[in-house]
Amino acid sequence: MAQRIVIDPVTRIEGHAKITIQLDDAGEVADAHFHVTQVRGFEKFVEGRPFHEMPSLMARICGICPVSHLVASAKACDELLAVEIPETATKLRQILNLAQMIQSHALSFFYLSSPDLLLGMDEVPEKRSLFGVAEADPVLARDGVRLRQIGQTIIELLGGKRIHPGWVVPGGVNAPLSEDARDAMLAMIPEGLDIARRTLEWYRTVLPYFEDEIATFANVKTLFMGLTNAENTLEFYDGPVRIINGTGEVIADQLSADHYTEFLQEAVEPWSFLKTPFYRPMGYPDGVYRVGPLARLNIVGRCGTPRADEYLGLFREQDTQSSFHYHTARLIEIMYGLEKVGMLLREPDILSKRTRAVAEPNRSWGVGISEAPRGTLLHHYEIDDNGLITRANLIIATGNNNYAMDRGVYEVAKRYVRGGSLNDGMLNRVESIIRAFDPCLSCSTHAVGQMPMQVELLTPNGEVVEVLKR
Amino acid sequence: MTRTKIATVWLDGCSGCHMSFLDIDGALLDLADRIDLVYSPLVDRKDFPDSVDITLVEGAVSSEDDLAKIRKVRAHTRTLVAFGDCAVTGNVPALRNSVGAESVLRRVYLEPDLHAPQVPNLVVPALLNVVKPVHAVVPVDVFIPGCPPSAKTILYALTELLDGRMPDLSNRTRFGA
Amino acid sequence: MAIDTVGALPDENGKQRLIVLEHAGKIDPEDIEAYMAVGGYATCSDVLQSMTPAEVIEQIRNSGLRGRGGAGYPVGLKWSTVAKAHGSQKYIVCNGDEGDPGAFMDRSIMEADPHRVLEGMMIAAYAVGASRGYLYVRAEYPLAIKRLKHAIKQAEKHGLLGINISGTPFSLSLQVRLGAGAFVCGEETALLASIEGRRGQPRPRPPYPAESGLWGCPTLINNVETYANIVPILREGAEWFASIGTERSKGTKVFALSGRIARTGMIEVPMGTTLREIIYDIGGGIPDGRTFKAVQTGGPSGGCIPAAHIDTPVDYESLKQVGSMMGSGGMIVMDDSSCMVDVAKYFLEFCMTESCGKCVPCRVGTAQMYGLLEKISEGRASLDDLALLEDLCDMVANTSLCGLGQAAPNPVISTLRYFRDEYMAHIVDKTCPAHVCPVSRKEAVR
Amino acid sequence: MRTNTIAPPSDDKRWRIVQATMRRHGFAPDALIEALHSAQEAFGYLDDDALRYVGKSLHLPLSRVYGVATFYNLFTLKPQGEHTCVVCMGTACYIKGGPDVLKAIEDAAGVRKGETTPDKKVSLLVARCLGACALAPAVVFDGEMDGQLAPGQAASRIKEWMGDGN
Amino acid sequence: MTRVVTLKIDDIDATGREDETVLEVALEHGIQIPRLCALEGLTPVGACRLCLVEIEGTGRLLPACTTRVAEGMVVKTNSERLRKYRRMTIEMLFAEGNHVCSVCVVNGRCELQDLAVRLGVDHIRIPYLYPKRAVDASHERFALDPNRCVLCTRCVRVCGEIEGAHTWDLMSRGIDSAVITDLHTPWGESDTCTTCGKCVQVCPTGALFEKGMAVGEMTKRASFLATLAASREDGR
Repeated sequence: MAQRIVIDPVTRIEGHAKITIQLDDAGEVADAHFHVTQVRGFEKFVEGRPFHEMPSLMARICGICPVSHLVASAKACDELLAVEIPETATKLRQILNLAQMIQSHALSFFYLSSPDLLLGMDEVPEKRSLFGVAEADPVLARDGVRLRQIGQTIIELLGGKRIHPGWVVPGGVNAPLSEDARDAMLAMIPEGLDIARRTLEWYRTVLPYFEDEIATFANVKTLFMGLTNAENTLEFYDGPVRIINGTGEVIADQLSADHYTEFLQEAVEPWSFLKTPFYRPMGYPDGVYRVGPLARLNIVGRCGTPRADEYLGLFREQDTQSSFHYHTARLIEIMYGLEKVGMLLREPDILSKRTRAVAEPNRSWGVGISEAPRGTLLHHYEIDDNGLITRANLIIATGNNNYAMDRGVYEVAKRYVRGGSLNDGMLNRVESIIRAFDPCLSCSTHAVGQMPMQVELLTPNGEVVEVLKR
Repeated sequence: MTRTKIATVWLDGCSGCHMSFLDIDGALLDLADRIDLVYSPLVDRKDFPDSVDITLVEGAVSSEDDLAKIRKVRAHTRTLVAFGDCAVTGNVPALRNSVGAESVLRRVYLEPDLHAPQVPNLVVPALLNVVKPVHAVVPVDVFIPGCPPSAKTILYALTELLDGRMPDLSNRTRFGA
Repeated sequence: MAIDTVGALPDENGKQRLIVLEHAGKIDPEDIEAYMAVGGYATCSDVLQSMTPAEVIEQIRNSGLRGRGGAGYPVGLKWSTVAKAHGSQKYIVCNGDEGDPGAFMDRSIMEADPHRVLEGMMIAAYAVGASRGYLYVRAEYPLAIKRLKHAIKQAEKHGLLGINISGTPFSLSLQVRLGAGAFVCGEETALLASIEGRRGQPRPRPPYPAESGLWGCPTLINNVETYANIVPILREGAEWFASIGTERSKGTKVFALSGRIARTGMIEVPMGTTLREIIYDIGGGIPDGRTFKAVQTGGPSGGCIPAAHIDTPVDYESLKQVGSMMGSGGMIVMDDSSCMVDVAKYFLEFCMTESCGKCVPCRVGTAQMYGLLEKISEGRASLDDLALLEDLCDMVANTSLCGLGQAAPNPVISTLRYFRDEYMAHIVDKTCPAHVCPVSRKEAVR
Repeated sequence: MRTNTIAPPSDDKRWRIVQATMRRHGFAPDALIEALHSAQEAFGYLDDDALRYVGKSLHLPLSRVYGVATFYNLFTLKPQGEHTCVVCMGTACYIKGGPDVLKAIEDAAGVRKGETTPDKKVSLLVARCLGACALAPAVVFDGEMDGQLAPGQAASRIKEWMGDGN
Repeated sequence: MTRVVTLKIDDIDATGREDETVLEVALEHGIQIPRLCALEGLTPVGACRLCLVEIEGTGRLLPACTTRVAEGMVVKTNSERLRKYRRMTIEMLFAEGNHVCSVCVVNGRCELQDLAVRLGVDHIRIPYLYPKRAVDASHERFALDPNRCVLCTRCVRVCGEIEGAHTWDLMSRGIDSAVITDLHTPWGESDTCTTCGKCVQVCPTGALFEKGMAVGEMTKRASFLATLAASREDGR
């Protein structure tokens, strides 16, 4: 008899989701889906709000990467003002954005995924948490906590608050950087770099244990998308969009975010509140793409900072199609972020008091794009003559990976799940593919399910005849 | 000494309160001797345990899943803490209340230029027409306002509760803090 | 003779005593001569010729007359306050804004005997030293407005209003002012704001209008029925009046009897008459074989009195003791087909839509109480909701700015006091015993 | 008394009635409510022109005029229908079936209380109490009071007005 | 000639002129009473009910802002009963509008938010009403967000009493009450507004604010009013 397995909630991800796996009569996986189960409707309820409130309002989309939304939103608002913001403001926003990437990547890697990597996919569920890691490898756990703390402290020193700082505003930032704060930040960088290096070296040693997962996670082929710059190095703050295919070929380059509707469109599937963007010229689903650390390292020539570039080789020698290597790319980006923050903090004009351009709204629409930890993020606003939002459209970093996650779940389930002999490790692997992407479901949405993992026995026409709870 | 069983759950919010909880940084690992994190987005347990001492709930009640979840959580929790503004006031998720759930769904899934526009309805839960704070649905024992409450506030409240006292949060946090 | 005026209901059992309504339905209200033929304006003339203002006030004080508009404040005391107040200009106002739903006594008096009201006002104006006055009348009462305006013109023509009335130094001009549909204008400071052409929002008292009223001048405000009592008191004497009624409530009271009762209409009974006498001996009891459940007095500010208290005498204190109030005289009888939760909801809706919006407890509290009653009546409420409702009752009653808000919880408090079981049926069993409320309606979550 | 009278918004003769009311009260600020009554009686409702004219004539701030016009139930800022139906919802009428009568009328007219039918035929209003409690439940059809009405009777009066008596 | 009276406020022996209010005398003696509609320099209206106090012998609660002191008066400003009513009043205001502190221009500098903290309001027990209200940003410098309005009428009074423009007033009534400019015309089209900005400065919440302010950036300066009133008095 056919069965349906429901994993609810998917744990150790940023946000909550369900996974369902449909088994056929023979107990083989017939289909599987990744369901994002909540929608909040920011696009609707921001209508009528003054655009100056948008950065802080939009930051409430996500408490994990509020800064990404602050930045993308403020950039869209800069366009509404039609001003070029002071250079110092740009640099300060860049530092904030990188600090957020550091803390968010640290969260993803250490708090959420390191239990799988250190303890193995088949460890008992009770141990699979940061607490379990702390027992097994206290240094790794403390490193993770400290690295995240460094990122959060930089955010706090800049914005006055770790989560949802109101510091980023249309036209720039609302207070300059003090010398003391800069020095405090600079003082933390070396320790961060040490942690990053220690972790990368450890990670190098565990990679061989996951060859099977790496291969399975590579079975979904998609395009990759991300921001670029003139140096062809990692770019998080601004720049034209590049899209490459699975073989590394550039299929579109120098795309302007202002014209995103010409190259991007979104699809809706009935089983998820999360929409799926795709490269419009290729249609759906052929045009689906991945974003985030893996995509970014795939589209650039080099990182652009010495230590990160040192480790780029470690990445490049892997199968860079495999979503497993989101982890690899994430660690390298942490290294990059720390180095780049240090460089920006040493810029001579970083303490300048000119950090905000003031203007009335001079354009009726604006698009802001940036790289969030999880990938390209885009905010698009339209305003009326009085500066009130008439329309808002968002393309959320995590949403870009929706298709890859959904199909990834299917591929992993097909590889590991057998109806006759279900075990926890199998199902954990299904979840771990999701963790690799580090989806930030709060960004679009999230929910906690109330059911334990359960297996439903279905008749061929889909009626549930029996539910087995574990 | 038995460790206090702690759970954290999130409903409709942004995870920012959970992140602020993590912002207690090293203190989190120090707490490991006193608490047993039995259910949380951070650990792998799928079903809510039968008996939890303290549950921190982040987020507002926004869908039928949330509703079922919070009722279950309440039934199995001794001290329920509304954790952050979304849980305490409805906050930003409740902004949709003046327009209603239906217009949100229409705006997101039908009006834009989409491939296969449709309102998702498989597996995903129905939205409640009115997003509510947690105490509007089940009794709540402790309220910690803030968007998010600071790590310091959270650590204070948790420590007080672990010591068997009711935390006095006045002047430590506020709506919108 | 204008034939559309109504007098009191027939008095088969001799329970009524017509003082205020002595001429109602018997004389032509549009003819001043008809009023004068039954002795009209003679009292006023006597007073102006032979009594000092202080003597008039003394008579009123001795009569024990209390304000008929609701609260029952001693009329003589109010008059003497205005008389003593400093000010070269004083005003006199008649509150004809009978706003209680279910009350039509004042309308009937104004329509049936307008000169009686004018004459009472003239005596009052003389007593307190007012030279200008207003009759503030609901615009919903076009006939009353027409008759009052006509009566003023006739009185002016007869030299009874205007300058140096009856050759005395006393002068008085009266004007009719129209309300525009706001119950709160029954509250005296709101009424004054409305006469001044402003939003009818009350202001905190003190200072009372007696010291600072219209345009900051000392102002006497009484309602229609109060003024209609003045002439008989001065004509027959304070002692005569004081001999009618109870120890603390003197004279008679006019009631508008309506609802589930065999005979509906106006009645006038001595204070102290019991509700049973009114409902059964005058009103003819409950029709259609149904049973008496409650009688509502005092309008939205009053309460529902259950069968157990049907022998309550109608006087200010007794009604208050059973959780209601005299109010302006609406008396609505309910039988077992009425649901008391629904009745409370009805009054709360009234108070909510009539709240002026100035003070927070009334503006928000009435809306919240209404919302909770709606929830109860739809079977969606919990016992926590009931507890919140009771907290709101306490808070709104004690913190609202004016009488409207202070009394708004009364219908809930009184029905909770006597019919708590009906609330519990809605909340716990999700049923409406009287089959009125839509308790089966599902929670609107989608 | 202020004498500098303001010119009416148009040469519509009805403005003279409004002006006469204000003059009778010496163009004093307390004439506001009387003037609004007068304008509404003349034009059926109060539009911006009327509010502006009255406000300027009485030397009152426009916001105050608007505040007063929207405070009182009897003033309407929208044109009313050809026919007006006022359902009494006083306590006596409520107890004796007023809500059922209102429901029947709302269904017959296809609008809710306080609204006017799209064809501008019928405006449906609710009164707090018409002081006609003895006639409960009472309804006023175009100024004519009708009492002790069954819901069906009330609905058929509306249907006559709506022109679909068949 | 105004007399000086002696009274007791919260067991403190106080003196004041007989034309002063209980609030004024309390403040002179360092006793703070919560309030929202009262503001030094504007005519008190007694609307918010937060400053209600117990006065021995009256049997009812009276607003400190409008009640004059009298000889021998015994006033209690902070009983448990008053605190309970004040908390409910604050809850009512939060429930009535759409007050989302986290994304408000005055977050951290709001009188309503401060009162909630001061009175220990950590959640709103009263059901939220979620009204649908539109922002008016038609004015070139200022905007009105009625979602955050508590109807204290400070804007109405400062505009009428101090600026003399009377651009603001209230419309409708009860729970539908709202502040308006002129004939409910968009603020930017107002004939009477002088763009003086006093209304914005005295507004206790984020209902009135300067355009271009991001979340948490708006600071109000209501204290200018007392100075202004005093210097006008001197200039006369």
